Amino acid sequence: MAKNDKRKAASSPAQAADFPGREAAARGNGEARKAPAARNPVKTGGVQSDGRRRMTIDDIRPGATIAAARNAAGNPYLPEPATVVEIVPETHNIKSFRVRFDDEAVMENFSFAPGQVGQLGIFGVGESTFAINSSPSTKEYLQFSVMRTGEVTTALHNLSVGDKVGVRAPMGCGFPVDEWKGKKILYVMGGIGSAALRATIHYTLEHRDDYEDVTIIYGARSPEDLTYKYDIDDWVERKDVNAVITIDREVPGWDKRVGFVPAVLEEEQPRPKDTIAITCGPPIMIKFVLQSLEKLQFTDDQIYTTLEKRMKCGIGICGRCNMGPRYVCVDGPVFSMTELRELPDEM
Amino acid sequence: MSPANGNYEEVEQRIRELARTALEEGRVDYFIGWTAGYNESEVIPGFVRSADRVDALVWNPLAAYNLTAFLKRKMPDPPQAKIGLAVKGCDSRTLVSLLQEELVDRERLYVVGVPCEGIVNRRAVSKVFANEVVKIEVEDDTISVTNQDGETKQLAREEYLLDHCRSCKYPNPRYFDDLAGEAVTEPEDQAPMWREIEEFEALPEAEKDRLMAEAFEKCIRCYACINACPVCYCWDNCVCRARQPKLVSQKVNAQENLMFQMVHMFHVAGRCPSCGNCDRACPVEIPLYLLHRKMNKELKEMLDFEPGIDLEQKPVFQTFDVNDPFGQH
Amino acid sequence: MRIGVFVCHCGTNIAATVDSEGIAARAGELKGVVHTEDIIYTCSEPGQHAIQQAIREKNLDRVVVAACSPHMHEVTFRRTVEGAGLNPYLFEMANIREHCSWIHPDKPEGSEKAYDLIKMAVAKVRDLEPLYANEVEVNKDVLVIGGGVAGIQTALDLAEAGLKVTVVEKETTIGGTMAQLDKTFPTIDCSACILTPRMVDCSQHENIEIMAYSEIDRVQGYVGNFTVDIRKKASMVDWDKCIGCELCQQKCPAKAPDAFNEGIATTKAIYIPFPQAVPKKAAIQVDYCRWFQEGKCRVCERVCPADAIDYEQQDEFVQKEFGAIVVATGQDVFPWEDYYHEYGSGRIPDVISGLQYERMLNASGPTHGHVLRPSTMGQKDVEPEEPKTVVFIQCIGSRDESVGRPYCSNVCCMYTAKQAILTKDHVGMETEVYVFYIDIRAFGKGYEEFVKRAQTEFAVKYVRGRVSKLYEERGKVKVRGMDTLLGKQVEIDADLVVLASGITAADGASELAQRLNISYDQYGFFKESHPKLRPLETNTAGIFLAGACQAPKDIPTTVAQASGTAAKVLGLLAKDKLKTSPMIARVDQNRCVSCWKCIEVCPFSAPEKEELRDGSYKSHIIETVCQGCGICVATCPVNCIDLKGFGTQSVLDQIEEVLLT
Amino acid sequence: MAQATETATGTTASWDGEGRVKVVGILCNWCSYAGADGAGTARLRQPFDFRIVRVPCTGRIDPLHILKAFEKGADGVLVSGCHPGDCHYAEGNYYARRKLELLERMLPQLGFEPERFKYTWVSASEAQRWQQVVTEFIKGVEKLGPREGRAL
Amino acid sequence: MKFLPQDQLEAFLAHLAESAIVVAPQRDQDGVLFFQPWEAGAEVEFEQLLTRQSPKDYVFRQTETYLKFGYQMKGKAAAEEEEVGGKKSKDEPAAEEAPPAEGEEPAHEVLQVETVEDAPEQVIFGLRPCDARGYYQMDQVFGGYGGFYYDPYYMAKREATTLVALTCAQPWSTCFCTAVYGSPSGTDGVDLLLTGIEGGFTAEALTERGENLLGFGGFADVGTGQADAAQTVKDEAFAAIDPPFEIEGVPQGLRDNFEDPAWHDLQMRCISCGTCTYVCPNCYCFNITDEMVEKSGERVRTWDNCFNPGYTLETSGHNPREQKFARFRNRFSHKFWYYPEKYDSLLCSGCGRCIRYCPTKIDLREVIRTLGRPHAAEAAPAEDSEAAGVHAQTGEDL
Repeated sequence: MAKNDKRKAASSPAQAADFPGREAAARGNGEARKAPAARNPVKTGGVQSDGRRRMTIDDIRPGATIAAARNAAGNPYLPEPATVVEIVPETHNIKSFRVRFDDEAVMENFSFAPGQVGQLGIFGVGESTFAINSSPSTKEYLQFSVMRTGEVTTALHNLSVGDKVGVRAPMGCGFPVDEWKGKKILYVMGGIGSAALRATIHYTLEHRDDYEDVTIIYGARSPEDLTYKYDIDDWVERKDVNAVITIDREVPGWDKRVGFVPAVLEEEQPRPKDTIAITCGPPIMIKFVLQSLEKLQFTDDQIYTTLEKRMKCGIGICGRCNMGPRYVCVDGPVFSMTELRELPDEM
Repeated sequence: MSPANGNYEEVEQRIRELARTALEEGRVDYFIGWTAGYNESEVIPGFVRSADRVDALVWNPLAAYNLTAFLKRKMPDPPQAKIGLAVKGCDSRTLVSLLQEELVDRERLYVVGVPCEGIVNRRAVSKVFANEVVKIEVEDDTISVTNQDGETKQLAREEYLLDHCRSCKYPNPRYFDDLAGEAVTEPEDQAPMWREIEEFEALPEAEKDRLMAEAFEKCIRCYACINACPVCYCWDNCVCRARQPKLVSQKVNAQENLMFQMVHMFHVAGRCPSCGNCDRACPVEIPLYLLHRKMNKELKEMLDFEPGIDLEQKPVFQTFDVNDPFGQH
Repeated sequence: MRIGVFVCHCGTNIAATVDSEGIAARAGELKGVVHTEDIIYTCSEPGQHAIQQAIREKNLDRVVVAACSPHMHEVTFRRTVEGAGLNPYLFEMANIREHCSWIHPDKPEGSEKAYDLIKMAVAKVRDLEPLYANEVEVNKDVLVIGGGVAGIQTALDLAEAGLKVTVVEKETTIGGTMAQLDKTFPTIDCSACILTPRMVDCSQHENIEIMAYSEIDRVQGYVGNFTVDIRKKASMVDWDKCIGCELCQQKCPAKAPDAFNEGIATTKAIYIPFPQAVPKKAAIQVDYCRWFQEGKCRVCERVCPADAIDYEQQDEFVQKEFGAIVVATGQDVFPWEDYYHEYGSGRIPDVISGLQYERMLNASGPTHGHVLRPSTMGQKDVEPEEPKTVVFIQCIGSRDESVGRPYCSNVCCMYTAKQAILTKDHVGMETEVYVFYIDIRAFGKGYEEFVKRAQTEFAVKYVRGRVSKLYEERGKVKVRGMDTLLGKQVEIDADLVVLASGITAADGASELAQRLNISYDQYGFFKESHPKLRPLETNTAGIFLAGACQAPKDIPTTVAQASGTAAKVLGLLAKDKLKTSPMIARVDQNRCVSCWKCIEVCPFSAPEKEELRDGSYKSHIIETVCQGCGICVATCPVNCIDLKGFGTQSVLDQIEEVLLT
Repeated sequence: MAQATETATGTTASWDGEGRVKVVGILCNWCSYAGADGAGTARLRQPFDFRIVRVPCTGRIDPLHILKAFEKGADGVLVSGCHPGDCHYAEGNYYARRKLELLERMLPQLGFEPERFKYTWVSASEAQRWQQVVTEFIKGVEKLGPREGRAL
Repeated sequence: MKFLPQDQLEAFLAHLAESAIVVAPQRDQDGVLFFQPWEAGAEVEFEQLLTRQSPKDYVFRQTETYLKFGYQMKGKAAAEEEEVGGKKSKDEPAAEEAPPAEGEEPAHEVLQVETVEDAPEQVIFGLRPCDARGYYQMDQVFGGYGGFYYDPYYMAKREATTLVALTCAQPWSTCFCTAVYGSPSGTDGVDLLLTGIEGGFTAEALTERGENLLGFGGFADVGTGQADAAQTVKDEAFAAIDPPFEIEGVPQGLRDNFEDPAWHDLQMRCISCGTCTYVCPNCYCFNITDEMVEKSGERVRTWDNCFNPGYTLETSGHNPREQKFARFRNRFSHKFWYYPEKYDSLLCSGCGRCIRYCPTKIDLREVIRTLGRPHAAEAAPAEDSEAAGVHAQTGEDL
């Protein structure tokens, strides 16, 4: 344990190249913890925002007591009580919930990076992970969009304004929006996939001058299945955004594009040079979008996506959201294609 | 149970031959039998994919595992595999239960019946030494147990057979394509069928309550019992882990554990011939088998029903008789 | 979640033993409850208005009303909340009257229990989800099974209203039992004179198709959309050609029992049951036909002027679709021979059943209306003899537990009186006529007067008592019984004994019920949905009952019921689309393990195997077929089927709520 | 007319009160629930320690629901439905009968006194019978008292 | 190093029990050995090598209620005061329900949440070095090693726990600690190591906590030869285990063999239960569920296991590890590849319980032997492993 100083080496002789920390660990974990700074090339592009809940190496530096570390880290399991202040119906099975932390100080100090997620939960039912999709600059509320599928999401759909929820946020890593500065941004999204990218879109549009062309290709099965209709109107209206909105099949009264997202993407023929493509949507759509991007000669490091897995703890411990050695909850949900290619295929 | 005839080697050879032929002729993708475990006290399920490996298969009174558990949905790999397997008398009854409900595809099965003269209660045997038992041998009416220090003890076979073997009514398989060896003599009368159940029944309610609480206190909810159960069939969607409806919570305590076991019991009611696989799979030695035996005793009394006997039978809870001899009030 | 709880006083019905106001206030502490109110009469117009107002003003999304039994006002309040824009299924009632205030005299106790019941209702309402009734297109054709008077009446009423009707009759002619009768009580008017014109109307009606000599093979589907396989039995006569000239019957050399005449006469192997048959078509009873039995003959083929005989004919299957089905399969006469061994089990020729006697009385019957002793009939050199003493025995196969028929057959008292009168009429007033009865049940219009007439005007001797034994002695039938009024043993030497055989369920009724998925009682009569509220409906939506298949009935009742049933069918089919109850089972296919136990146990065949996009099969409940019983829910091992409106979790939550808090 | 249970007077009205037992009834909508309604309409007094859950049919009841009720602290569970043959859904109570019978027979194995569980049939017209059934059942449970120190 | 005479053992336990809960291996009514809280007079069993389950439950509870919460409705009065309604703003977005007026508290309920902290001082007595090492390995995870989150619940209990380990004198045939850098007298996580020798135990303190335990008066100084005797016991035990596989290169091997068809063969007899993970001293995956009745409830952490098909099942019905072999592969990969990559150590201490108590005796040693060998640098061209992957996924004949 942290305080030990008389630890002896185990009797087995072993110094394995595979276990760089092995030697250190044998001497006591306090020392071992010095090492990992250079280790763990988790993120090539991800950013971590405020680190309020995320521990740093310094928090458990040698000699620091566990109690001190705890104080620095807070309790990552303890949700912050919040209240639903507004519910926006998006589609027949998707609602957006706008929540405010009950503690005004927390609300004020809250910040997150676009792409980061949060655990939104109801005490008594459970938690589920959703992208925070309000604009990072919005200080009034956090917005989560929820599609009704299981127990937690059904309970969330039954909420009304004034009901209490618990929020653990932000979690995971967001998109490296700073690295993208000066580049062209291409969003390709389908259905509820828009929820994962909305914050990032807002961010890029709010910092419009930092980026070159912004293209948004968004598709859904039908006009009724399009989320954030209020955003769409804005994007379409804006001169500095190329918004391509499409539905799968022609319906009367529809004046925008018709066709599947990958096909529309190919028709648009975005140039890969200096472009970052960010995609999110149903797995099957992502699969074909990736093929299309490849066809358009985008390289892996130009493509980002954000993943979804069953999660419980949200802090990289409980074990279920891994793809090989990476946990979607802490190492993701944002991954570049380059990173994904290195991981075992356990989608 | 009659004393052993000692023809284990002969049956073993026959199993190997039948498996070999089936594999060679391509009738099965793999054959499931029993094989040696990590030491000579263990016999474990063995999967053979090629004819030249059939010699790994063994048959002796340690071959307790009911291999029909590997026919459960999602077990076969690949999913559409043609499977050969060996079944003892009690194993065959679970197979009959599965066939009754069309939960396994008879067309993709090749069943080798194994006449059985009783399986050693390994759990009891391994307790005769404090340290590790490394070898168990059966010869005639004696079981020889050897520990890691090389000490050996001789036990009377009759006393160290599994409970249900001692009062076994169907030592020969009820369903098979080929029988390995000759059928053993079926006992004419099997009077003490419910001995251990009746002993338990005689206890006062409070005592039963206490024993149940004690037994289920130590359950670790590893779900080995239900996964080892050949007729348990929720598989990926076990209700005990579902939240909607919440029959069993994830909390591990005597009540929830017993509730979990009740769910299993009612799900296999009328389908479980008490093969004992759950009991043997339990890592903490909860006598689950008693519950299932009790259930079968009651079904026998209620409906004169024995599970897994007749292919044409319908599972008792999937049918009814307007003249059922109870519940008239 | 914003739940509103409304607690009713029901005047003092509830408030006398339940503190409605107090528990309403307490209910405000329950999770999710944002509004509570106590109302003097919740079901009154102002009460309902208050609920609607609260829903609108407080944005309530679920409502609990604690009042009387849901059987009383659930429908009322569902409509109320719907009127305020809420889904009617986000509503639950707590029964604090029938289950509480009326059975607990102590106010603190009553209040406590009422509060618990409200807690349970709130727990349930939290689990509810909005439900929407399904709509299905309705096929407007109607199937009437059975061509007796009930079926004829229903068919005609429906056809008149413009619906297409198919009447399926298992015999070669429609008409049923009534066609066999001579006169009808209490008016003694001619049965045939009433019925045969109706039969002809049926056959000539453009909206009615009669499928005689046919049976129901299989019924699939659900209300508004039944698919029925009908088996047209092989009659060995091409009915498209047969002109009903009876030539074949006249020339046929093979005798066969005459079912229409209840076996007191014979007919031919090829036969037309009676001259007024509709359709009037011949059929061969192959068991008696020489060609089929001996391989020679073919007389009928030779004589048939229409070339209609077809010895190769096979059963034919026809599939038709209907929106509603009326079951009017009638009844059978109790087979007394199998039960009453003390009456000779049918071996005494002069002991006959009431229906046999009816045929004898009938002018178009085998004796042309002459009453004769069967023992003297059909014998050479013996002149058929008229009986001088006739004894009627009532309650044969009725009100008799020893033969498993404890019910009253409804018609025997009356038809016995009728037959007694007709005996005097046909044979002469001097004939001695005795009626052994237990009770006289003459409940209908003009019935009691009719029986009185028999007793007084026609001097029929009514003896109250049971006949213990019948036996032949010196050419007579010895009738030994007890006159219980006199307390004396009675012995009569009778020339003819007529047993008033009761009514029993038609042969094959239970098999048909299983095919139709309707319930039947232990005697084989079909069960109505509710004796008073839904007496014409079965529990399977879209299937209705008419006539004696439901219970023994006389003709007036049968016809009245048949018309009532027609009205019910018309009511159903007046809509182009049907709304089905949404409180039915639903499968979560993500969790379904395809064990098909649901299919196995469903009494209505609502679950089916549905092929999914990935080629796997999962259970799917046909919404319009499901009746919402939940047997599948209790059977599904993975609990992936749930019953909307009665969800498993809601059951558990109610229990948990009331036990743990 | 049967009297309210002896314990019904003089003690606290709470269900948790001294000597109180908690009995849950699961009743089918068509027969027994209506029968209980009828008993109410006829003002037939019944024991207080009884709470009814309404289900469409006894065939909808899984024995596990009853075990769950016991687990949550019920001292007795009474199930009632239509008489065999009278099921609104034709067959529900026949299926239920088998399952409930097995449950009844298994409960003693888990340390339950037989008086704590009963399944019975009461039709919509049998108000009097309903009163009798529920009163007798609860008396039986009261005699045993609340369940304590239980495995389930 | 000190010496604890055999006759002082009970006194030592009693001494420890004065200030802490003492947990020691004891037999239950069926003769099964478990770690159980010790009470004076109870018989402690040191003869049998391993308890059925590792003692991890005493720090990483199988069922741990960590939050309690309750709601309070504002009640009738408050509800009536609440002004609802108002006109919907024409500005998008359109809200389903009108937001409450400015400055008004919208909530109609009050929520109270408290965290449950329950970490009594405890001594786990008589656990084996592999069990102790299990804690040590879990400490990395819950302690936030490498900059990850810190788990206050586990760590509070861990902080309050003293581990008194017992050297294994006679390893079982399923023991393989020496193959994973462990030893029958290993000291990872151990505060005080006892080694049974004639007449009692030698006691070595490895930490300050251990040192403090030696303050008990029953300890004697080590006599002549006793230290040597202890060393002999250790050495003999160490020698008694023949390492069944070579650990070096295993992470790379598992990576290289990720798509190897042998996974399918080895998992055949796996029945996908959780026994291995629940008897394991260092499997730490867990589930979180809420339990609530009416207005109050709790959030509970329970052990979960990666063989549970529902473990990764998403509500959409999609399951990334739907097939059993994928779950099987995950357990071994986690222990010997994923965990090492994140925590620079191993997630296996070689106790062998998973082999012994597995209902079908799946042998971890066999799995690692078969699939833990890295492909030589020049071998294994990319096409091959991809082809194998396709092969494995379509599940065709192998």
